[in-house]
Amino acid sequence: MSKQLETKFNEILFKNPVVPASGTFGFGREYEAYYDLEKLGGLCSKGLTLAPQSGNTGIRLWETPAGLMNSIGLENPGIDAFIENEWPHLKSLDTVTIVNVGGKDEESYLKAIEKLNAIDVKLIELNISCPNVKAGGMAYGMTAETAGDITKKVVAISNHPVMVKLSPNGDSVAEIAVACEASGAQGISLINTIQGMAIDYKKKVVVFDNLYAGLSGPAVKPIALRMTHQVCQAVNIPIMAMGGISTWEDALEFIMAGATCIQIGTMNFINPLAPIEIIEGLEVYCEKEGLSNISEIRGIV
Amino acid sequence: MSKQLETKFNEILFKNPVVPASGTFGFGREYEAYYDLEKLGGLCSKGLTLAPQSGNTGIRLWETPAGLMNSIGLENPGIDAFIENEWPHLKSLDTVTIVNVGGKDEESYLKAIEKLNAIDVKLIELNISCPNVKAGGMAYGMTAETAGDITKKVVAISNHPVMVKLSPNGDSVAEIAVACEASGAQGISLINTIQGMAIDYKKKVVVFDNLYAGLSGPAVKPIALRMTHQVCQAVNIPIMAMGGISTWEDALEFIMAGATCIQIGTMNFINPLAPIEIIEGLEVYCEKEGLSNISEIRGIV
Amino acid sequence: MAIIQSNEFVSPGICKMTVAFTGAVLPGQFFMLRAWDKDPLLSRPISVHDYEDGKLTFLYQVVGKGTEILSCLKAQSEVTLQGPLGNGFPQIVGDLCVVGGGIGIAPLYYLMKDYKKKNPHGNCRVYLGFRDSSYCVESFNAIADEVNLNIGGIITDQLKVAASEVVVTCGPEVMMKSVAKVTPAENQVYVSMEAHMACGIGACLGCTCATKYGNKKVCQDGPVFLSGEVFYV
Amino acid sequence: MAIIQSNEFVSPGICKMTVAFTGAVLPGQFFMLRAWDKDPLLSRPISVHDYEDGKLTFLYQVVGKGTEILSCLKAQSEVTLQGPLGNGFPQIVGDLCVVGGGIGIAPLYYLMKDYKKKNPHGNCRVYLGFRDSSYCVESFNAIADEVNLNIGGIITDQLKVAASEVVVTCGPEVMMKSVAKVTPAENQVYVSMEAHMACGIGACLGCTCATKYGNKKVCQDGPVFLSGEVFYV
Ligand SMILES: Cc1cc2nc3c(=O)[nH]c(=O)nc-3n(C[C@H](O)[C@H](O)[C@H](O)COP(=O)(O)OP(=O)(O)OC[C@H]3O[C@@H](n4cnc5c(N)ncnc54)[C@H](O)[C@@H]3O)c2cc1C
Ligand SMILES: Cc1cc2nc3c(=O)[nH]c(=O)nc-3n(C[C@H](O)[C@H](O)[C@H](O)COP(=O)(O)OP(=O)(O)OC[C@H]3O[C@@H](n4cnc5c(N)ncnc54)[C@H](O)[C@@H]3O)c2cc1C
Ligand SMILES: Cc1cc2nc3c(=O)[nH]c(=O)nc-3n(C[C@H](O)[C@H](O)[C@H](O)COP(=O)(O)O)c2cc1C
Ligand SMILES: Cc1cc2nc3c(=O)[nH]c(=O)nc-3n(C[C@H](O)[C@H](O)[C@H](O)COP(=O)(O)O)c2cc1C
Ligand code: FES
Ligand code: FES
Repeated sequence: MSKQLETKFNEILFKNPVVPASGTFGFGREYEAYYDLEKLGGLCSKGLTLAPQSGNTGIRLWETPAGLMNSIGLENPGIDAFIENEWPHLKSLDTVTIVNVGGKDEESYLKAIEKLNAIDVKLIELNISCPNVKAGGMAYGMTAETAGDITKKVVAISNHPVMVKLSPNGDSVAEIAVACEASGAQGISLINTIQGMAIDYKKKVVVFDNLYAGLSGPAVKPIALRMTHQVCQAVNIPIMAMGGISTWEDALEFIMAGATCIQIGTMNFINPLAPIEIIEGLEVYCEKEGLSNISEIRGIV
Repeated sequence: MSKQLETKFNEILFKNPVVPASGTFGFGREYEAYYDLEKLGGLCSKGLTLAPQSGNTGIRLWETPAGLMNSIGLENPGIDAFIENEWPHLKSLDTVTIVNVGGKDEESYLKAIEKLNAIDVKLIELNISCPNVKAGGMAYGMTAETAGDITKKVVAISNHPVMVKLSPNGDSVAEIAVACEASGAQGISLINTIQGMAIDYKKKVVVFDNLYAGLSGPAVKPIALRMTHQVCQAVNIPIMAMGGISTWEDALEFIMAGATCIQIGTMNFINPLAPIEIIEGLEVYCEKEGLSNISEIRGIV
Repeated sequence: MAIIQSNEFVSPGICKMTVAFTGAVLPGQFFMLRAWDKDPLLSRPISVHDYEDGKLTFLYQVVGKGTEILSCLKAQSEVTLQGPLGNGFPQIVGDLCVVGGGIGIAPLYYLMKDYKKKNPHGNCRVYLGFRDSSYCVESFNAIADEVNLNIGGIITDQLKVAASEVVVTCGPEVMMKSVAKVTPAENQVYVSMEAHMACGIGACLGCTCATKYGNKKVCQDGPVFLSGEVFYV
Repeated sequence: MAIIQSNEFVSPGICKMTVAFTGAVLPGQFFMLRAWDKDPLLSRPISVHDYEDGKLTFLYQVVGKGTEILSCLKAQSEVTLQGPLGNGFPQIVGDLCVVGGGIGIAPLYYLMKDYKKKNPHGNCRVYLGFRDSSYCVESFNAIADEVNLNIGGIITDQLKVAASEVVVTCGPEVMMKSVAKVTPAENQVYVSMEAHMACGIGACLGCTCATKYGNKKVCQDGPVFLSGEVFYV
């Protein structure tokens, strides 16, 4: 493999900047039938919480024009089960495993982080932005103050670097990012899903038991790209950007806007090979443009 | 025409709740080749400012998945030219003409409103949410405080009822709506376009001279519907909702979420007959459901 | 990518598509199909209706945009397949009684055929219920030992399950529930569940179904479940 | 909705579509075309290449998703047309000199044909420039009094305009600009402009073009302008 896509996210070396996004990739196993996970720059775990969660009731998925709404509600086996059942396999892979952590209050965040201190995770993605459950932490992600506050506490006890995943649903993302940086965050990821609503007009009811749900997919790309650009202009820590990326061209645009790595979410469902095709597309691009490393076009616009 | 779609927006009687949105319908003339404008519930003028404006330079339109980005920048002939050239025709129509007003500062808003006091407008749409120019007033639309402040001043001098058009790009729309209501707004319209960004990766440049631009069209519908629902829950004044409505089913969902009227924007470009088809679809729906008036399903979810 | 060999309406709103495919395919499994770019966004889960000699057949009802596009595809054009996915029906031990409602009959044909092949002396009885008009009944007639047809009525009014039979049902959830209810507790009843799906492979947790033993994924742990597992309340 | 009579590639990447249409259509006008639901979202502006006896012809280059979909449409299928739109070329008084670059030749054929019909004794000279390979040259040959072909070079190197001629040019903006530049100031030069369009009818202000006389809408006030009006700086 060529080194043109090698990317450093602070001290962490990614083979390439492409990372499947939390909640869209399980713990990777399902995609092993499609390709070798070690081809990926990294991968991000399903959002984990201290205790197991069974997620939301009712319809969890709804299609919209070029978008997908989900109300999974952070169904997950809990940190302990993750460490026992999934971590040994993930650890054995030669790719960067990122662990995504949600919480319902300060205590549950901190306890989860403490447990993760016991294992050799390269990067934590602190999810303060899941719109689908209280335990998703979106309440923390809505203002710079609350986001900065939880970040500071988590960073203080974490043995691992912490990247904070921002919500597009609250105050200015740039302000929130600045607060997270000031509180010691080593990176920012964005965007989580955008809060939306669906109504089943035939049944005259709201589609989701949880009233609102999170919108992702190509529909949100222009918004995600704008927020990525705003945050890249505002902070000096590296950004892992996502939101509607479906082709290598999309990925490139986020990198041109300043992102260090990019994540692929919804597109995994549409084409399980999407991350690999994006990696290949970026490789060909570097070749054609004569770039010795993709970083040469980072932040170019 | 049947009365099933007759809708009262405060004291103003609309034949039906369907209104082409500001900036997507010129001053109506272009669509007269396609249908009789008097079939519409109302229509909304292009955003007007005190002085004529030539709008933004460079590319003004960019397609995204199920969406359209625009950076028109409030190109308009100014209030005086509007009153002279367009108003006589609009006034003669048996439909509710709404005049959309933007401004760059308090003075320009207030002067524009004063000039409109001279003509017999039924409803003013106060645009504090155009993301594409300073003069679009988005700065006013970002916080409850600034929105409430300008609303109060405008309402104080306006002879006509004022509906405030909210931005989806700032603080919680519900909070802003509450502030506008408290400041005397007689209605709320939402959403204006969502700020997004486009990059031309081939040219390695930002597409729009103005950096960011406004996203509209089907892609934004879930977000617009959620915001409409939030605002309808928060205030008691009527709501005129929009954002990605492309069929009568979409229109119905916004009404079920609590909207009194709905506006059709981008869809006018895709199918010039869209508003008429939506009116017809809603009529058939009322018939089939045995509703004596569409209001019976308003806010049903 | 698979090449479509034929794709035709067999009844108003009901289409049958045959594509070239090789590999192991179990009755009750499904594929994710797409033949469009981003509108609609997701692929559509469709069960295996028949599989033989490199020919895979789907039977599907046109209900919305995705199935509409599928129904317009011409022979020789391409469709993107992902699969086979899901667990499929178990090996049936004993006699077989299948109960299908509407388009729910789709996966039952291949099941029955496969059962008859593996159990030449086994008995296979079929109940098919339709709202307005029936389709594909001849193909069931050709293989089953008994076919009961019901149009416009309630299929479970007729249903009588023998002690030797394993029951397999697919159709509207209310129908499957009532099949489970009228079947003696001693008989095993397998149901094929539906859910809105995004990934189809167990990664998104969008198709979760609450069961007696906790959440299960319809796409990966199912779509086939023992009725007692999913209809437990 | 219009029925497609034929739709075929006439050269790699260049397609010609004929549809049934009746009504008045001027050379230089265009239609908004679509044959898809929401992906892409907008219709695509395509100029009239020819119009005769209820047959409307488009000549278009496949450059992206929209034109790709158009190029796959089969005869007898439907395409949605909105138009004719725009001002079209003016009535030419005097002789005619047309200068087309690449797919910019599309609207010039109907213009030339129409001119020859109305001015049987008028002189019509044609310059056609292509980057790699030429197309549709025969059809120009059949009508024009003189055709100059240039492949891979710069067309304006050859261009010589007579005092009696009105110049009409369509192609890349740089080409049109240099046509305007090398043409004596006494000759009128008309150019056909392009812009990203949403509505095509003057309602969105998305296609605005700055002119000597202020903003003009390419779709409604154009696409044809006097060169001095748009290339004024
Ligand atoms: C495992 C599995 C196997 C299936 N096998 C078959 C089959 O063999 N033949 C067949 O005709 N259908 C089958 N279905 C149902 C089929 O997937 C849906 O009818 C199809 O996805 C509808 O897509 P559409 O775009 O045409 O309609 P849409 O416009 O997407 O939807 C039309 C209606 O169908 C509902 N719907 C959408 N997706 C699903 C879904 N995944 N499950 C249930 N309802 C849905 C929508 O809520 C809506 O009411 C199966 C579903 C599953 C989960
Ligand atoms: C009045 C007018 C008449 C035209 N007549 C013809 C014609 O007769 N034959 C022909 O082949 N083409 C013509 N065009 C250009 C044609 O409209 C575009 O090539 C087409 O819209 C591209 O659509 P797409 O989906 O295939 O490509 P996209 O993927 O949308 O775009 C491919 C490339 O084309 C650019 N593009 C998109 N839309 C336009 C546009 N409206 N104008 C210029 N560039 C655009 C994009 O920026 C991109 O670089 C005309 C354009 C206008 C404005
Ligand atoms: C089904 C689904 C589940 C998700 N679960 C999580 C999660 O557990 N934790 C999290 O931080 N983000 C979660 N997300 C958000 C994605 O990681 C990503 O931020 C979002 O989908 C935007 O990217 P995309 O447009 O590429 O999908 C989920 C998204 C989807 C569609
Ligand atoms: C080309 C264009 C121009 C617009 N101009 C204005 C404007 O002048 N004033 C305004 O308040 N909104 C303007 N809007 C916003 C629309 O009125 C509407 O709020 C938005 O497009 C969302 O609705 P839609 O998704 O149905 O298009 C414009 C939108 C578009 C696409
Ligand atoms: S559809 Fe994604 S887990 Fe079942
Ligand atoms: S394309 Fe809308 S004004 Fe020209």
